[in-house]
Order: sequence, then C-alpha cells, then structure tokens
Amino acid sequence: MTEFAAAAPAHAPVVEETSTGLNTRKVLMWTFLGSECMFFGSLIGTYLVYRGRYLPGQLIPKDVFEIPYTSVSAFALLMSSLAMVLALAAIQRGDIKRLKIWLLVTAALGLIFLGGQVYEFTSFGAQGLNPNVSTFGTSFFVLTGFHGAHVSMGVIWLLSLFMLAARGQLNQARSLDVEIAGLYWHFVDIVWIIIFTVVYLIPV
Amino acid sequence: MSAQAMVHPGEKPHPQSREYVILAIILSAVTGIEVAAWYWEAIRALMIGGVVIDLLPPVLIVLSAFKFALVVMFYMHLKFDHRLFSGFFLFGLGAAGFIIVVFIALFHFLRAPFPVT
Amino acid sequence: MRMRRGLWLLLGLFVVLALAGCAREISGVVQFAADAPDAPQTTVFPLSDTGRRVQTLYELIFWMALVVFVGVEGALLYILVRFRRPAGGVASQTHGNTRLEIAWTVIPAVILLIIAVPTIETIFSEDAPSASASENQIRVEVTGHQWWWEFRYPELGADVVTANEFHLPVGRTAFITMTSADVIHSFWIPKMTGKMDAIPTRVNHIWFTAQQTGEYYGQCVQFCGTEHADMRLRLFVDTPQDFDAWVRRQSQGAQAPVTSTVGLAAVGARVFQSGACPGCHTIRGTPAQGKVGPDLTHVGSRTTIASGVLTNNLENLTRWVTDAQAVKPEAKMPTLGCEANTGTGPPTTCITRSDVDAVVAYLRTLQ
Amino acid sequence: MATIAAPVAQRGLLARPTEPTGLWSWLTTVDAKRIGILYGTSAFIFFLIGGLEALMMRSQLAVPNNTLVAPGTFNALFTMHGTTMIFLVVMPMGAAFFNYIVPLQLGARDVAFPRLNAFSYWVFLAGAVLMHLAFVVQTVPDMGWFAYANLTERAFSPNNAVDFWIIGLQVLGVASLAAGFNFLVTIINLRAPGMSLMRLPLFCWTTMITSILMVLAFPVITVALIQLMFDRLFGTNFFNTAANADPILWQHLFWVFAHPEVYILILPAMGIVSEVLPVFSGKPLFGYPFMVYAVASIAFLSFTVWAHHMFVTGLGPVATSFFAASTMLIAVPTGIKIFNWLSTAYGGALRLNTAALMAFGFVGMFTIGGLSGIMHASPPVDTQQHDTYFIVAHFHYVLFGGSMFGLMAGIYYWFPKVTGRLLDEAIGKVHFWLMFIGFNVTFGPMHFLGIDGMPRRIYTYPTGMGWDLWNLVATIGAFTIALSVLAFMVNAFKSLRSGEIAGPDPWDGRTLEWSVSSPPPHYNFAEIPVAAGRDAFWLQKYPTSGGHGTAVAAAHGDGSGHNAEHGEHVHVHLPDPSYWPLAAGGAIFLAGLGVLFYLPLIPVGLFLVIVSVVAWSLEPVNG
Ligand code: HEA
Ligand code: HEA
Ligand code: HEC
Ligand code: CUA
Ligand SMILES: [Cu+2]
Repeated sequence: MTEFAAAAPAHAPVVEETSTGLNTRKVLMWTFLGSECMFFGSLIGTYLVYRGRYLPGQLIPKDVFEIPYTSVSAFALLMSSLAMVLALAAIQRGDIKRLKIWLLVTAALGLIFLGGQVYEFTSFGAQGLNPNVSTFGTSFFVLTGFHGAHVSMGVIWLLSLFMLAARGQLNQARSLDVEIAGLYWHFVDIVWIIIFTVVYLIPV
Repeated sequence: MSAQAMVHPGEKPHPQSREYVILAIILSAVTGIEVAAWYWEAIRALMIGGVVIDLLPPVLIVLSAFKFALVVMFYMHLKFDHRLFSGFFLFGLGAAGFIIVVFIALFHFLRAPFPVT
Repeated sequence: MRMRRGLWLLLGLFVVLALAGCAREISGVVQFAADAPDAPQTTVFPLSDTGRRVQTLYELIFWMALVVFVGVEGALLYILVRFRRPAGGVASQTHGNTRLEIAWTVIPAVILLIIAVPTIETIFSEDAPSASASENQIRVEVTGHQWWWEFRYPELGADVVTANEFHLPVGRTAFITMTSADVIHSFWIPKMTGKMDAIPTRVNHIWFTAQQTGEYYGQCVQFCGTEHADMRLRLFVDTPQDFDAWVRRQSQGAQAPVTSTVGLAAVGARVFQSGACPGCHTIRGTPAQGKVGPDLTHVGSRTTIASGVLTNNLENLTRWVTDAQAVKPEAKMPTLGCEANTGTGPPTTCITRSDVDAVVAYLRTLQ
Repeated sequence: MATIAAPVAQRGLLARPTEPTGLWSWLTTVDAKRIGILYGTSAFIFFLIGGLEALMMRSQLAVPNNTLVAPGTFNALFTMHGTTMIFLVVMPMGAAFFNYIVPLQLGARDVAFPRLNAFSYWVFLAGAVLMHLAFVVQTVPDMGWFAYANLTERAFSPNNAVDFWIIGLQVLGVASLAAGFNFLVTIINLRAPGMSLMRLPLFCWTTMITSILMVLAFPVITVALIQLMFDRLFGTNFFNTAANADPILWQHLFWVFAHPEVYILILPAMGIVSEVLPVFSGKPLFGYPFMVYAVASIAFLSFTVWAHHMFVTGLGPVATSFFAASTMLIAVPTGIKIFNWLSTAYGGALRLNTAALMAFGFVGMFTIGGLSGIMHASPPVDTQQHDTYFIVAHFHYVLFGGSMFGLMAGIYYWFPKVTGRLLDEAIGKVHFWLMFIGFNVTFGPMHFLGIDGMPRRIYTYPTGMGWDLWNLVATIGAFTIALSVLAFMVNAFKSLRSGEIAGPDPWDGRTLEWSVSSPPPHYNFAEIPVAAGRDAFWLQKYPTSGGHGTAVAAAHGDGSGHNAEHGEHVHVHLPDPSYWPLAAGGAIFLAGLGVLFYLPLIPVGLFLVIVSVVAWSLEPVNG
C-alpha cells in the first residue's frame, strides 16, 4: 500500500529499482526545478519591489525597452522548447539522426536568444542604463543576466549531448539523459515567459 | 519483464510530434496576442460600467500563465507524469508565487508612497 | 537511588528559586506600581496610554502562556516521576487516540484565538492616535545618526533642534516620526511605549501620551555598527509650563559670548570657530553650520553628552573634546586634542590643552 | 549470502582511489557513514569555537562598564557566535545524523548520490574555513548574523570583513542545497521494501521535511547574498540608499530564508526525540500519523511567517496582523508534537538514562522557548521585546534547549551504533545535570534582562540599569555549561578507549539501524531488510506484538517495483571512493579565496570546478 506505487516513469523502458519506481536522477531534477522556482522568484520579487521606484532623471523601462525586438528573441526561446521535445521524441523512437538535428536546432535557438540579449545589453548600456545607475538598472540586469547564465548552461548541456550522440553514445535506452536536459531547458523557457510579461510587457 | 508490461494501466498516452507542433502554434499565437495587446492602446483605458480600467496587466498575466501551464503540462509532461513531480514543482512554484505577491503588496500597496530623499 | 532523588530535589529547588527570582517580574505584570521600580528601562511599568495598552495585552498572553507552561511542565514532571521503570515493568502498547489528538488541536487553537483578537485590535489602535488624542498633539521628528539622535519639532519652528535629549509636555499626545541619515536604527523609550525602526528612505511613526513627568531612558535597539551600545537617549516629560520655557530657550540662538565678560569662553568661541568644529557642528547665531554632528547651540543645557555616555560636566567635556575616540571608539568625531593619548601621536592639526579648556568653557555657556 | 565486490584497481587518468584505510581513504570516501562522522566531528569542533566566543561575550557582560573586550571585537564575537552555532554546528550536526542514521533506518546501503554527498561535506568545510579565514587576517565580520543592509554596504563597512561572511555563507549554501537534494531523493527512492511513507521512522520524516525546507529556502539567501556581494564588489544598487534603494528588501529576503531555517534547525532534533522517547518508554510513538501531519504543516506554514522578525519596521497594520496570525498558527502543530511526546511517555516504562533525560529536557525546555515565541508573535508586545535579551532568551531556549538538547540525545543514543561502545552513564548524568542547570541559569535570567529593557548586541551597559545581577548570574551559568561540555568530552574520549562494548542493539531499539552490528559494516545490510510495518526492527524481534501493517503484506513487497525475491543472491555493489568531490570542493574554495583576495582567482576556481565535474561524470562507474 505504498502511496507512490502508482505510475511507472514516463518514458523509461524499464522500471527503476527504487521505492517509487521513479528514476533517481529525474526525481533530483524535479526537486531542483522546485528549488529554482524560489531562486527566480526572489530575483523577480526584487525587480518588482523596485518597479516604479524611479528618481527623476533616471532611465525608466519605457525609455529603453524595444518590444518588437524582444518579442522575436522570446519567440526564438519558445520555439526552442518545441525543438527540445522533438529531440526527446526522436530519441525515444530510437531516431538518432533526428535527435541530433533537433538538439542542434534547440541549441541554435538558444544561441539566438543569447545573441539578442547581448545586443540588448549593449544597446541599453549605450543609452546609459547599467547596473550601477539605478535600482531599475541593477534589478533588471541581474535578473535577466542570471536567466541568460541559465540559458548558456543549457546550451552547453545540449551541445555535450549532441557530441555524445555524434559519437554514438546516446541510444534509445539512454533517452532519460535527453529528457532530463529537456526538463531544465523548458524550465528556463517558462521563466522567460514570466520575465517577458512581467518585466517587458506590463507597462509601469 | 517487457517494457510494455510495466506501463501502469493508469498512465495516459503521451502526445506525439504532431501534437507538439500544434502546441507550438498555440503558444506562438498567444505570444502574438500578448504583443498585440501591448500595442492596442485602448485596452489600457477601457470604460467598464462607468469606470476606467486598465485591462492590459490582467490580460497579460492570464495569457502568460496559460503559456506557462501549457509548456509545463505538455512539453515537460507533468500532466502525464507521476504526481510526486507535480508536488515538488508546484510547492516550489507556490511558495515563490506567494512571496512575490506578498512583496508586491508590502512594497506597493500596504504603505504610504516612499518619500524620495 | 538516593543520589537520583537528590537530583530531583535539586531540580525542584531550582524551579522554586527561579520562580522566586522572577517574582518581581511576575508581580510586575499584574499590578502597576505607582512608583516605577528600579530598572529605568523596564518594559512592564509603562507610563503612557499606548504603553499601557501593550502591557494589558502582554499580561493576557503572559497568563495564557503560564497556564500552558504549568500544564506541560507539570505533566512532564508527573510522567517522569510516575512512570520511572518499576523494576521490570512493561509498558502498554498504545498507538494513539484520535479524540485526544483533536482535543489538543482545538484547545490551543482556542487559546490562540483569545490572544489573536485583542492583538489585532491593538495593532490597529497603536497605528494611529484616536481623533481626540490627535487634536492637541505635538510632533517630533527623530533622525538616527551613527551614533546619536537628532530631534526636531516642526510645529515649534525650525530653531528647535536638539540632540540625544528631548522634552515633551505631560498629558499631550506626542506623534513621533523617525528616519535615519545613514543605517537602520531603532527608537525606543521602554517606559513610554514600544520601539520603532528608523530606516533610511522611510519614515515610521509611533505615538503616545506621557502620563507622568520625569526623566526616561531609552536607547537604540537595532544594531547599527561599532557604537550601537552607546547610542542612548533621554526623554524629559515636563509640566506644560516647564516645557514652554524649555522651548523658548531652545528657540533662541546662542548667547553671543564673543563679547561676554567670561574671558575664557570668549577665547573658546574664537577657537571653536577657527578650528575643525564648524565643519561638523552647528551653533545657531554663529557661522558654525556643520551638519555632521549634533547641534551644539544649547549643548550646555543637556545633562549628558555623546548620546548618554558621559554626564555633562567640565571634566567630561574636556575628555570628550580632547579625545573623543578614547571615550567612544570609532565615533564619527575625531580625536582633536594634542594631549590625546592615541598611541600614534597627536592628530596633525590638534588643539592645545589651553584651547581645549577655552572651548569647553565656551560650550558650557551655551545653555 | 552477500558477497562484497572488492574495489577493482583500475588504471588510467580517471582511475578511482582504492585505499581502504588511512588519510586518503577519508579524503576520497563516499561512504555516508564516514561522511557522517566527518560532519559530526567538524560540527563539534565548531561548537567549541562558537562556545568559546560565547564565553568571551559572557565574560565581557558579567559586570557593567567592563573593558575586557573592545566594542568592535564584541560585535565580531556575537556575529561569529551566531553564524557558527547555526550554520557550522546545528546544521552539520543534523547532517551527521542524516548521513549516518537515515540510510540505516531506511534499510539502504548508501544515499542516492554518494559522490554528491561527499561533495556536500567538502563544500561545507570550504565555506566554514573561508569564513574563519577572517580571523587570520583580522577583519572579522561584525554586523550580526542577519547582516542587515545597509550597514553591510561598502559605505558603512569598508573593509572586507562582511565579504568573509558573504562568501562563507554562499559556499555553505551550496553544500546545504546539495545535501538537501540528496536526502530528499534518498528518502523518497531508497526505502527498503515494505517501508511505505507512513512506515518511515519519524527521524526520516523530519529529515525529509528538513531537506525540502533547505531546497526551497536556500535559493532565497543565495539571491540575497549575490545581491549584497554585487553591491559590494561591483557597485550595484540593491541596498544602496543613496540610489533610493530600500534596505528593508534585504530583511524580507533574509527572513524568507531564515524563518524556514530555524525549522531546519529544530526538525532534526524533533525527529531524534521522536526516536529516543519511544525506545526508552518501551512504547511506540503516540499518534504517529498526527506527528507526520504536524511536521508537514510546519513546513508549509514556515514560508508564511517571516515578517514576524520585522514587526517594528513599519509593515503597516494589515500586513502586521497577517503575519501575527500566521505565526501563532504554528503553535498548533508544534503543540500536537509536544502532547504526543508526553503521551508516548505516559504509561510507559521509562528508562531514564542520559539519552532519555536529554530528550525529556528537550520537551521541557523547547516548550518554554515556544511560549516566549508566542509572546513575540503578538506584534504590540513584540515592540517591547524585539531586539532585547528577551529575544536572546527565546532563541536560546529553542536552539539550545531545543536543538542542542535534541542533538545531544541523539549523540547518547547513537554513539554506541557509531563507535560500538557505550558512553558512560555516570558521567553522562553529570553532563546532563550540569548542562541542564547551567543552561537555565544562563538563559533563564535573560528573560528578566529583556523585561528590564536590556537590548541585545550591546558590548557594555552602565550601572544603575538593574541589569547587573542577572548578567552576572548568566555568566556563571555559561561557565557551568562549559563544564558540562568538558564532562561530555571526557566521557567521549574515555568511552572511545575503554567504553563498554555495546553490541548491535543495546537499547532494545525499534528501527532498522539496531538490526546490524555496531559499528555497522561498510555495506550496512548484507541483505536488504523488509519492513513489515512501522518500527520495522521491533516487529522482527517481537512479531506477535502487532504493529501497523502485517508481515504477510510485507512479504509480498509493496508492489513498488522493488523485488524482494531477488534478495537471495545479492552481490553488493558499493560505490568506489572518488577524488573529484574533494577536488570540486577545493576548486570552490579557490574561487571563494578569489572573491576575498584576488578577483582573477574566481574564473580559475570556477574553471577547476567544471574540470572536476567533467572528470566526475566521466570517471568509471564502479564495476
Ligand atoms: C530552533 C529555532 C526556533 C524555533 C523552533 C522557533 C520557534 C518559534 N519562534 Fe522563534 N526565533 C528563533 C529561533 C526559533 N524560533 C531565532 C534564532 C530568533 C531570533 C533571530 C534573531 O533575531 O537573531 C527567533 C525570533 C523569533 C521572533 C522575532 C522576535 C523579534 O526579533 O522581535 C518571533 C516572533 O514572532 C518568533 C516566534 C516564534 C514562534 C511563534 C515559534 C513557534 O514555532 C513556537 C511553537 C511552540 C510552542 C508554542 C510551544 C509548544 C506548544 C504547546 C505546548 C501548545 C500550546 C501552546 C499555546 C496554545 C500557545 N521567534
Ligand atoms: C544553536 C545555536 C546557539 C547556541 C548553542 C548558543 C550557545 C550560547 N550562546 Fe548564543 N547565540 C546564538 C545561537 C546560539 N548560542 C545566536 C544565533 C545569537 C545571535 C547572534 C547575533 O546577535 O547576531 C546568539 C547570541 C548570543 C548572545 C547575545 C549577544 C548579544 O546580543 O550581545 C549571548 C550572550 O550571552 C549568547 C550566549 C551564549 C552562551 C553562553 C551559549 C552557551 O550555551 C555556549 C556553550 C558552549 C560552550 C561553553 C563551549 C564549551 C567550550 C569549552 C569547554 C572550552 C574548550 C575549548 C577548547 C578545547 C578549544 N549568545
Ligand atoms: C568630523 C566631524 C566632527 C568634528 C570635526 C567635531 N565634531 Fe564634535 N561631534 C561629532 C559627532 C559625529 C558627534 C556625535 C558623537 C556621538 O555621540 O557618537 C559629536 C559630538 C560632540 C559633542 C557632544 C554633543 C552631545 O550633545 O552629545 C560635543 C560637545 C562636541 N562634539 C564638540 C566638538 C568640538 C568642540 C569640536 C572641535 C574642537 C568638534 N566637536 C569637532 C563630529 C565632529
Ligand atoms: Cu543606532 Cu543601534
Ligand atoms: Cu522566525
């Protein structure tokens, strides 16, 4: 009568030899994502505390944000999530060729997003907004910067998976490796969904 | 034992590539609506029942929560996976959400505006 | 066996001793002594309206807690004595009892409700004075500095500025706002009412109506750096007449001693103005308009200096002006006297012994 | 029978270490029991350091206008005392028991991620050493354990004392997060067959809930510390009031973390008491399911009460009322636990040896601390108590009277399991009574000091305030505690050399750790046990006594995929030792040094972290 005898893991071909039947690394990843919610929650909370708290003469969001531009990179990240699930579906079918393609597409979309962020940061900097000028600058750059760092980690992770796949070391039985990376990647994407709305779209 | 036999009867079938693409189209569409709403000046001052209301923030929040939920439920398979995973994630998400809401209340609504020094 | 019993006795003795030790506190909670007991910062003999409301609430919670305390500790002691293993005794294998569980969920919840309702009432009543109390209120603006207090009375004119000691009329509601010039401090006069933080970029407030004249001690209670312990303050609750007289004196500029008959003080005034002092201190009616340290216009009329660290007398003033750092290490006032025993030699531009004497003589004339 | 796979010597760059004994075997160990011992000894050493700091503070405060300790030094003392006791004593002491006891109670051979576990310890040590380097260069953190902004900004704390605290805590946070994940996953996934969640020993429950709290609370302090560090290193404006930042933000972030943190400190002790009391009462734990629900609801509530530390910051009446109510609510589940412990002992056959006395001491003393907590929970009352010695009394009653007494109970209870030898009961009693009396003599009078208006964190006080007597008494009490600690040290040393041999089950225990030899073999269990119900070992010993669950149900496994029938020919695979957790810890230490002394070291350290992690993931999985 265990509570957690219920479901087998989503995609693992064999049931794990654990009390819940769930893969240990996957449990770890989900607890990690719960923890990450608190990490980004604190950063977003900080941004919101300082939202609207601007001194006369300071640059405010309206002055610097370019919504069309950011929409495009937000879109790129969103689509990378699609590529990610397609990569997972591919490896679960045993289709290593498609796996490699979709992993590369995911990483590429991630890189496009990062490129957009680099451009945005430089352009804001040129207009005089940086982490040292105001609470807006500080909380904005640190929030989006840490998100960017997460995306970079994800890109590195995806590329390592690609290398493994290229060397023939990823196969259907190891689809969990891709699934776990995917969980991380989608999480980074949904954080951006929130940041995009809360930081960029909702006007002050 | 074969993999087949181990699949729990209660488990629902997972979406296939086609569904993933459809989902992506929905997500793109919602993003489109968000940006469009941002451009639509009128939404920021709608007359409803004689009061002027800025509907943009609530609309944006609902839409992005919708996107968030779609990605989590389908791309991350939370809808099909073990309850335990939802438990972990939702507890973290809930706590973070609570803290954000309380911060907004504390710093923007529950006290007088800041005296600027 | 005997030793065990001895230890239990010791425990009992200890409990009795502890109770005896806090008898004053316990009795203090129940009755308001007409004459305040000896601890000048006691929290349980408040002499203002808000303070007494807090005290009433505290008493309620205290008694509730005492009941729970006696219940739990009594049960614990009883169990320890009663169920010590009688040689080879066997325990009954009970696993639980849902009815009991419900009971000890509900009973504490009820006790908490009894506490919570008046608590929330008091929170709201403490937040803003009632209409009647606010009618005749007097406002005081407090600013915390590392490590001294500045007081202003906006309604009494820009000239009533003082430091570390302030006055209030008895029976009039004081509405006190506080903020800080540097880090977070906390303003507290226990016999009046609870504390409130003085926070940079924010303005907080408390209010109370002092009910008895006298001198009340307080101090900074939020850690604010090295000298946090020496950031004390004093409140004088005066009769209305005394208070008005005090305000009148404070509103005046400094008695110009430049032409004073007191020769030494006149020299001192010159030394003061030509030295480092004006960079930090204001003496109204003179060129000295520094804002770093306390306003010294009426420093002679204060009972203490350096936020309650020293009694204000000739000897201490001399010590302070000669070597502030020795009295209050790391205070924001440098050591200035040539006589100072700093170990690294006197400061480069120092004040000689005789000049210090003159300055002190001058400061003492600033009544 | 089980055969144990001997570590196979490997060649090549990434060969795993094989020494079974000696220094390297400790440095490269991934055995949770050894890691537990490392945690425990480190924590005890830091307890002596933190205690020494306390004794210096008490000596300074013994009499008014004392000049024994300079003001700045005193501030450094209480900062390091508080930080040390919380992060370097109580937390790692808990971690010691998690490591040693939880796998045994679960019927597991190790934790879910043995190398991550070793990593946690080395990172913990790195953080602790980084923070204590401050003593070497003599810029000791001196802003209090909650480091309120904006006093911590460069403008007000120009030297890098604060940086030692920031970086030390940041690194300790990494260790706690890693440990939290590890134990959460371990308890979820590595339970023996039959050990459903409602059959878990209560100590495993509190460990699991503690882990959840760590996993969710530490990210918040991580963010706060990053913000403070960026302010200090790069001139950002999170808490810079000159740029109109609000220093209150730090307080919210800090207490969002630190209130759950205080439950992280108390829950392991509560778990221990819930193990010790049943054993020495000869009864099962009373109201087990309610205990579980109480622990779980404490975890929930602990994220909703943080602002009770900020009642005098001007939150406004609405928020103040909310936080007052949520805080008071926590008394309900905590009360349930107290009453269940009392009921466990009620009707029992009490064996009052030292472990039991410590546990009963916990119940009595924690209640006092909890009740003063309820007083602060009423905001108007707290305006008179906040930042006075009344608060100091409260938190020492819950931290010392609670956590330390609980942990001491655990030490007396499990020492024989860990060392194979019993601690001496006579010295143990002396230890207990000295500590119990000393504790009350130290911290009891602090209530009166607080009531009489003595603020905390003051390096001295004038005469005539009515504080002289009780301060002196408290100081005498502190030295009494020191005596008791000495008694304990004598006891431990004596028993290690010549203590009475304990045997596997000296207390007639109820849980699985007592089913194996003392100390347990490297692999814990030759055969993975099957839990027939709550108090699994008790049911093995006394099958007729009836527990929850029946042997029949257990024999069929719990249908969770764990296959009990396979237990016949076990070939025990134990993870090999590894260099890389230590290497990664060292690399983090290097990066920390970079923040403190020489910024270019940061990328070097981080690069080495990556190298270690890559090597870690590439090294041969043991064969
Ligand atoms: C082990 C750690 C620990 C624990 C368990 C607790 C438990 C509690 N604490 Fe404590 N607390 C600290 C550690 C801890 N605290 C520390 C370190 C600080 C100071 C930080 C600093 O400033 O440096 C602090 C400060 C602190 C404050 C801030 C005070 C101030 O600075 O002004 C408050 C205010 O509400 C508070 C409240 C409580 C409450 C209500 C509980 C409750 O959980 C207690 C519940 C228990 C009981 C109530 C007893 C048992 C219950 C019964 C027998 C049932 C019946 C009871 C009733 C009906 C009342 N604590
Ligand atoms: C678990 C936590 C814990 C523990 C166990 C203790 C234990 C003790 N604390 Fe603790 N204390 C805190 C947590 C803890 N404290 C915290 C969080 C603060 C707040 C800090 C802040 O304000 O920032 C605080 C603050 C604090 C203050 C207030 C300081 C101030 O505000 O000015 C005082 C004052 O008396 C004090 C005293 C003591 C004493 C006497 C002990 C004793 O019980 C200690 C007993 C231990 C020993 C005496 C060690 C034995 C040593 C030997 C026998 C010597 C042998 C040595 C060698 C061989 C090298 N503590
Ligand atoms: C660099 C700034 C500075 C200079 C220069 C300075 N002071 Fe001060 N002074 C202070 C500060 C700051 C305090 C408050 C110290 C405290 O209580 O912590 C103070 C306090 C005092 C006090 C006590 C006031 C009170 O009510 O408690 C006196 C008197 C005083 N100064 C006199 C002097 C004299 C005379 C000189 C010149 C010879 C002088 N000061 C020069 C900064 C300065
Ligand atoms: Cu100002 Cu403490
Ligand atoms: Cu708390």
